[in-house]
Amino acid sequence: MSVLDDLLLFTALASVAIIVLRRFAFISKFSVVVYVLATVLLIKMSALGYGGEAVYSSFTVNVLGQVLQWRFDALSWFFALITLVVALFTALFMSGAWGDKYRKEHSKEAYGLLQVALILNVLSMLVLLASGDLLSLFIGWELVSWASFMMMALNPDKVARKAAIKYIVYAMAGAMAILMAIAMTYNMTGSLDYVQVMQGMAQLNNSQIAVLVSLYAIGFGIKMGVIPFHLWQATAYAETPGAGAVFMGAISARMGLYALILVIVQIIGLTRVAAIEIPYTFLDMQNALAWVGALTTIIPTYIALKQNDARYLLAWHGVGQGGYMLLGVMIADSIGTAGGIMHVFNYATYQAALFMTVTAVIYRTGTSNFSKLGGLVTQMPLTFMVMVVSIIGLAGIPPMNGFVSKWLIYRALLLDGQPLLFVAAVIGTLGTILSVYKLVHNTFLGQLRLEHQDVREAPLSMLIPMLGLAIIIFATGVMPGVVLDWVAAAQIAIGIAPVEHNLGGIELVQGGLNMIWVTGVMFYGFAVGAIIFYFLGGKSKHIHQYDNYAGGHFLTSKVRYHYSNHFYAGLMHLIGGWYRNIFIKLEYALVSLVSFMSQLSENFYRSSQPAMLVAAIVMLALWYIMSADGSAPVLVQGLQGGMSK
Amino acid sequence: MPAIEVVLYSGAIGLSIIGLTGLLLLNNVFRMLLALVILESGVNLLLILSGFRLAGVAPVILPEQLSNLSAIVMNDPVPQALVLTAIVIGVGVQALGLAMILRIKAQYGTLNMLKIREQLEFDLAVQSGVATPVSAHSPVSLASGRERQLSNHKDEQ
Amino acid sequence: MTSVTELLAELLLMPFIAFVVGLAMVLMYRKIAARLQRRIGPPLLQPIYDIVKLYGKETQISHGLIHDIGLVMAVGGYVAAEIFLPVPGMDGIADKGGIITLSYVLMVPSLGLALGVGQCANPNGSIGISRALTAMLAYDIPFIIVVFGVATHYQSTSLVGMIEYQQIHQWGIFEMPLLAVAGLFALQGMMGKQPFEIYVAPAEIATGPMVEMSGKYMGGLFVMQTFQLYTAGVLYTSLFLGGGANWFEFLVKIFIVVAIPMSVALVFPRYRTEDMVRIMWKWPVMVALIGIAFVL
Amino acid sequence: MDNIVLLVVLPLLAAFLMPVVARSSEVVARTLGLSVLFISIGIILNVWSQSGQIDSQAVSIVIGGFLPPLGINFYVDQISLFFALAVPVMVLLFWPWHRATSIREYSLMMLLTASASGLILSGDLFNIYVFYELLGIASYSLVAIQGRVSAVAASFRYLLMGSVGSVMMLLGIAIIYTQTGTLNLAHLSLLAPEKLNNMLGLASFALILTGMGVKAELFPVNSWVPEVYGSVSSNLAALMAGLLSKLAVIVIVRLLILLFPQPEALQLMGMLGILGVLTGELVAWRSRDFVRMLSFSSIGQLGLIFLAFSIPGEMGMMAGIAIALHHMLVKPALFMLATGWRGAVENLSGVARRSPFVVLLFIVLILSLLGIPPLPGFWAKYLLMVGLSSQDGFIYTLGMIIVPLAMVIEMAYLFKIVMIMYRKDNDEPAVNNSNIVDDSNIVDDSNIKVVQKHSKWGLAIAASVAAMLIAIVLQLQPASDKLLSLANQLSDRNYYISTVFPQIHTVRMQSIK
Amino acid sequence: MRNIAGLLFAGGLAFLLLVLASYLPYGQTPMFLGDAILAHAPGEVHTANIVAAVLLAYRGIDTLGELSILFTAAAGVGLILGHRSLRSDSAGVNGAVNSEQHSGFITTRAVDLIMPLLMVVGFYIIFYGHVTPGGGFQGGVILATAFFLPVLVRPGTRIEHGVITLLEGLAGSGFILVGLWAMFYDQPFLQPIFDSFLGTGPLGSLWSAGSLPLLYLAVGLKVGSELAGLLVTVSEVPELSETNISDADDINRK
Repeated sequence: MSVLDDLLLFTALASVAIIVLRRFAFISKFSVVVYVLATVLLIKMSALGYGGEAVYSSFTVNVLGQVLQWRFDALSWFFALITLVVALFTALFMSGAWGDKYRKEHSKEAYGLLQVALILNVLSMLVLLASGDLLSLFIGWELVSWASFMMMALNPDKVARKAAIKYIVYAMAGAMAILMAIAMTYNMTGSLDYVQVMQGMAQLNNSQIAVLVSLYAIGFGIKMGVIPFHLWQATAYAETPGAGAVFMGAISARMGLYALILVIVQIIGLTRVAAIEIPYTFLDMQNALAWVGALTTIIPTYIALKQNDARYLLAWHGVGQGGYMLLGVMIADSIGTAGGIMHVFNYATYQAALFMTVTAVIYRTGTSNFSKLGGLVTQMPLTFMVMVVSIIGLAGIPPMNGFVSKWLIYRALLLDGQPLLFVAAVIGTLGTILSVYKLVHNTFLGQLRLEHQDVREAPLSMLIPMLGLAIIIFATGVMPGVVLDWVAAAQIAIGIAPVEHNLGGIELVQGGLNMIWVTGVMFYGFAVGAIIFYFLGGKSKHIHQYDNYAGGHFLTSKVRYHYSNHFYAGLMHLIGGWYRNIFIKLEYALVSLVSFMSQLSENFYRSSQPAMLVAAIVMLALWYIMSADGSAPVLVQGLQGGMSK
Repeated sequence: MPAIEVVLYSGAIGLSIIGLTGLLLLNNVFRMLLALVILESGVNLLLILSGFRLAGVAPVILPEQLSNLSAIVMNDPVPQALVLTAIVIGVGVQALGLAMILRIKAQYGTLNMLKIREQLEFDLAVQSGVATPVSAHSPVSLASGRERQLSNHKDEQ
Repeated sequence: MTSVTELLAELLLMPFIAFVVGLAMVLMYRKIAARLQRRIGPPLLQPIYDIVKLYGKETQISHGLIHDIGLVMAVGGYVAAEIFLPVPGMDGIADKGGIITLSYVLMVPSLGLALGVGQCANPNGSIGISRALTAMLAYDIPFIIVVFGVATHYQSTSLVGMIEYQQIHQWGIFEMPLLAVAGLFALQGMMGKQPFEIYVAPAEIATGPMVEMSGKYMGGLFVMQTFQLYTAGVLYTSLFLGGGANWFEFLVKIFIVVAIPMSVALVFPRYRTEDMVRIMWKWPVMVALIGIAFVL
Repeated sequence: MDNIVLLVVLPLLAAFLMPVVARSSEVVARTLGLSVLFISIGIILNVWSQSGQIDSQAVSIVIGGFLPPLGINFYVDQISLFFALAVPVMVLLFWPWHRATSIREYSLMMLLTASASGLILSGDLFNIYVFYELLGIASYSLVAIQGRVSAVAASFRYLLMGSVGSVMMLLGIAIIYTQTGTLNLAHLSLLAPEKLNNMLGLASFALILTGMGVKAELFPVNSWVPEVYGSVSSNLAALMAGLLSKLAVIVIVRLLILLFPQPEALQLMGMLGILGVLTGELVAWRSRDFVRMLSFSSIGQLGLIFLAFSIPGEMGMMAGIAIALHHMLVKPALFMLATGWRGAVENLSGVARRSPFVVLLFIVLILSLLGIPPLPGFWAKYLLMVGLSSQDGFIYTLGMIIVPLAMVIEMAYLFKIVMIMYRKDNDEPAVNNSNIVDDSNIVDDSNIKVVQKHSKWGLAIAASVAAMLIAIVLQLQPASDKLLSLANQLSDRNYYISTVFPQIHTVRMQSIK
Repeated sequence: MRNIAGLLFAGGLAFLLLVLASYLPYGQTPMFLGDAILAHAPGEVHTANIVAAVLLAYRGIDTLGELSILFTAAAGVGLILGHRSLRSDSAGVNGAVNSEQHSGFITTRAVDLIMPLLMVVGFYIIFYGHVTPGGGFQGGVILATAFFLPVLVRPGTRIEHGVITLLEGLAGSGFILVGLWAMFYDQPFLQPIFDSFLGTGPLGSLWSAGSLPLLYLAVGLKVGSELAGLLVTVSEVPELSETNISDADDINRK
């Protein structure tokens, strides 16, 4: 029994236990304990995070000539760590006041099912991460898809249901692409074992690799929500019940990235991918994938800019941030890959924190609609603080952790000489800054609504995980070396030179980064600013928010004096016309096409004369067979030949 | 090539094609059944031709032939047995088809395949609850019933 | 690596120099504006008077903690940014961050200001912020392209490294004239001066971010502005004009850098936000991209 | 061993005697059929237990004491024995239990049983035709007597299609006989390389494929499927979709292996399979009532089976058998669930609240149908995909693209239903549900609510199928070994020949090889 | 459109089948099976009519299947036409009317006279089926005709189906029981039985061919009764016209 066995078995048993015990009140505490224990088991494998040997499970299944096996390497460990930490925080978050409210509003069963969905998600993700060959990867993949679907389907609203069904259709399409790719891999390389496939890949020609890469990329990309498969994700995640959205938004889609790194970077190898030229363009396949990543940062981010609901805005950002990771990984040097992989961790922390804050706001006010919020900072200062920390992370501004990974990606793009990609990434970041300000402004700043006058700070049980995550965001921002250790180990595992790093960041001759210094100087600057502000000049006095400049009017509580609708009117005036819903139209066209084909087929099945079909098929089949034997003229000759015989 | 071969083969195939064409072109179900009979007889003819020998006699041993059995060329008995079986099978199918036609005629009141199909589709839709039944006394015709059913579809989409 | 004392001295000195030089730049700006408008212009110490006046006001109206903190961030962010900018004899921590870090640190003041204004609960302020952020989106794109080109050209992201390179070879403006032009254009937006200052809208204060800023809040913004001008000048000088071998050369360069666009810009009318976006995304981006094509 | 033949004979005897016995005692007549079924099951289990070597050694049973090329033989190997077991078991499961059922209907069920067993066991081409016709006529009759006249009309259209098809099959047999002069499969298989591997052989295959295809729901000759399944009781539909179609498929595959081992034949079948998958799933996507959806889904699945069997080699054989067996398990269970859910899918709104267990069952079944790992359906689909990708031809590449698309479409409509089931009751008003007729009865009961209770029996069947699926997952390794041995035995034509003609084994083996 | 397609398919099929037929060997088919049976049958089965040997011995199970098909068809017809929508008014109105529609004296009497003769011919053909061309099927059809003729000339008379049911059931089971009899002696199913009582006579005599004549008798009776049953059932269907369409169980009527 290896530690991996322990971990998987423990999680599986815990799932069973949670399924059985889901209606009891203590389930919320129980699940926290479960995730703590699972994390402890994972930490027992922490040697992996520092370059240790891969851990194999002693459990194998022999089926249809394939040996299914499971193992953990540094990359899996890194992703598993994120998964379990996020799950732990999520469980903590939903164990207290939020859970009680959810129970009350829906039912004990609904809450229990949420817990069940969470543990099943965690279990399936661990199974996926532990996969030791392509077949077990696929099994894990499908389990993750369906566990996610279960989580999404827990919200009984119509929108959520539609989103869930859309998700599962997309997921199925992706899974089928992967299955195709796996089948082809098996036939091309004669095995599904990672090592043997890796060796077999060397013998394949470029067109084979191209087909495989596209299929895998489509399959995994659908889960990541890359362009043009981004339509499902935001609604699905946003509509997942509160705590579920925290977990899903933070980590679920990243499984796609894991599989992509595993298959395309580790097994196929980016040098092979880069060797494939795409005809009629200047791009090779690696660049094309990088461009997909870049477009994924831009388009969803600017869709997020238009959202008027906090959950949707965050979920769209989730899609966009995935693009950075793909972009980083596709740069293929040690810095870029490090940035891409590290971004998974950073993203998970701030996205979880952001969803928690939004959920906390919903918990207190009952809405996440920007038009119905505002000014909550006086009521919920701690929540606001967590949100500010997280959006600084999301926007990639120092000193939070999001900056470090983005810095790595920019740096790699600079060194790689990819101006357009670099610009694309920056455009994405700028869009992020705009939209996160919209988020924080419309939720917490501005005028407090009358009905929110007596809203209180989020309850402690929700604050603790939020603050915990905020601390992680800051700490790993200041000391990115902690995470970079794991990232470097993961890079070794996937066969890329590890990034050279120290506790504060990157050491590079051509300009490195030391976050400890940067943070120190920034806080020094703030201190100076504070001194200038607080010690010079007179004492300021607080006034009520209605005591405001209003062009001579008196403001009362009846007056809505808050700018939240159509926030970037000027910008939208310019770029609003660029939102053409092309992908939505494309999707609709696809559905219409299927519908049309379906009607055609149905008319066929409604044929008035049954024997007609028999006659038709007999004739066509005979014709096919007889012309396959020779060719059409031979038929005529055959008649003559037969006659003259 | 002996002329008899051409006659027999084209006769068999001709019968089959006549039957098949009848099946394809006719609308009256009873005539379709008759066309089926013709089709079957054509194929049976082809089947029995497969056991035919140019100089063969019927495979019945007469007592006086017992002595020099090997000298006689007999036709293949197997296809004959097969055709016998096939004919009986055909009778069974035809009887069943006839019974069905009688029942359809009694209740749908028509022998026209197109109308039968319309009515059948409508019945199926009604049974499965996706169409509204039209009462026997309602003035709404069958066609409009179908239209209503279709418009129902549209509304819900 | 500088010793600790030296570093501490730099931490104090660099912002202070920046402040003083920035004040001079503000003065210069006012003088140029006055000359162009056929006025005499303010006296030498007018910027200092202004600051003292603003800080000394009796009514200091705060709209809450974030209002204050936002201002602290706005000023503090620039103070920190100055330490990333190498000046003759003082490198600060320029080797720890580099140009990318600097660009992002420069966003901190904007964010701080935005948060502070947002807390004021005045829609006019929020509108101003929304315009300011849009303007940031507008000028940052050409700016970042220029940064990319420059970093690629020097094969470094460290400002120190870039300056060294230029001092050994020749100034960036000669090696990359197109990028330099585009950079100047972006600089114009960055400084928040005419013709791209509609979001500040000093004449129509009711619709700008400053609508609820009074007293030392306004003073803080004034201080911020001095840093802003200084930063823009130094950054451009470091990127294209080879920094400065000595302080004199350095000061001349940065004043010229700031003076040229000011003089040019003051004769232009003010652009609307979306027009600014359009113009920024069209000309400088185009020029910068052509410039990059030469660099690569 | 010889008493395998009783599997065919005893049901026939019972069928003949039932109306006679019923004149004196109804009860005895009614139990007669059941007891014969139990005896059949007993015989097979006995054969399986006493001669465990059936797994390794197939047996040829001579009828009438005349050795194979002259007489007719039954060929018993693993797969035919398995299906011969499945026939009485499934007939028993889907037995029409109503008191009102006429004794002749029981008779017809027995005839169905006998013909199904005969079809799968027979080793003679014309004998197969006879049993196929018997199966056909028994099923036309069973469909036609389901009460409403719509069933009769559907049955008539089915009959037209079926009998034209079987005439075509007869034509094919005539051509084969003219070519070879024999009818025994093993003998034909011996002669096939020189006599049938030509245009005539392929043409006869096309004819036979069309004929058998009618029952096997092969693509263009399956337009009867929605009409018939829509108008008969779920029991009968389950039996037809689950069992009878598979029997026809297995017979086609056997003929394909023994008589027509040519790529053109495989390609023809594969092409039709692809079209079946595509059209079936597309129409199912659009259909708005549950049974119709299941019917078209069944067409799609049969298309998959044909496509799988059209892949040459072991992988295709395994895939085909796996999908066929899997579908044989799942589709009847789904039809059983459909008994309670007849009617427009819109009416299923909120079902999950009332009967969560049944819906859970339904989800497990459709997940397996869709091929979601680790359920058995996945392994079948995996084999299919691997098999498809191992081939080069255009058709296989096309299949490689079409199959995943079809699966996505299938998933879309099946989960649309699931989502409707989990909908809140008051979400959307249900379609008028006053006109839905109870499925299984001849009596006029036109005002029964759509969503009724499931019969306990049907639920039990569905639940046990789900349990079996999970058991297979737990026993993957033995199951895959078994599948391999089934596929090996089925695809080995030399083995078939040498089993039927043990005397020529040594002589001819060399020449064949 | 449909006509064009139909003609196209039929024409194409005709052409293709002709091409196929042109490849078929005519008159010189490889009669593996036929030759072997012709050679073996007189010795093994002792029938003069080799077709009978094929039907009953070599391919006995085919014949059983075929009998079952007839039985199935009869059962199906009975069930379909036994539906109350067809039965409801036949007894009352039609019966009364039809009883007056006799076919006339001469026909009736002639039929009554011919019927026993037909019976005799039928049974003759059945019993001598293994010796001469003829047999159970042919004889059975004649028997059915004999049975049906009186019904034909007396429309509206109701026949008691009991006899037919009994006969078809017993005849069918008779065939099977003869087959099972062989199994009783550890022989394969349907193995012809030759013992002291059955069929040891010389080839061409009535008492040759073992148990085959028994089988033929069963076949004859079965075919006769099935066909008679079918004819009678169909003849009992009331006359259908557009006016007396019943709508017993259909909720939707035009």
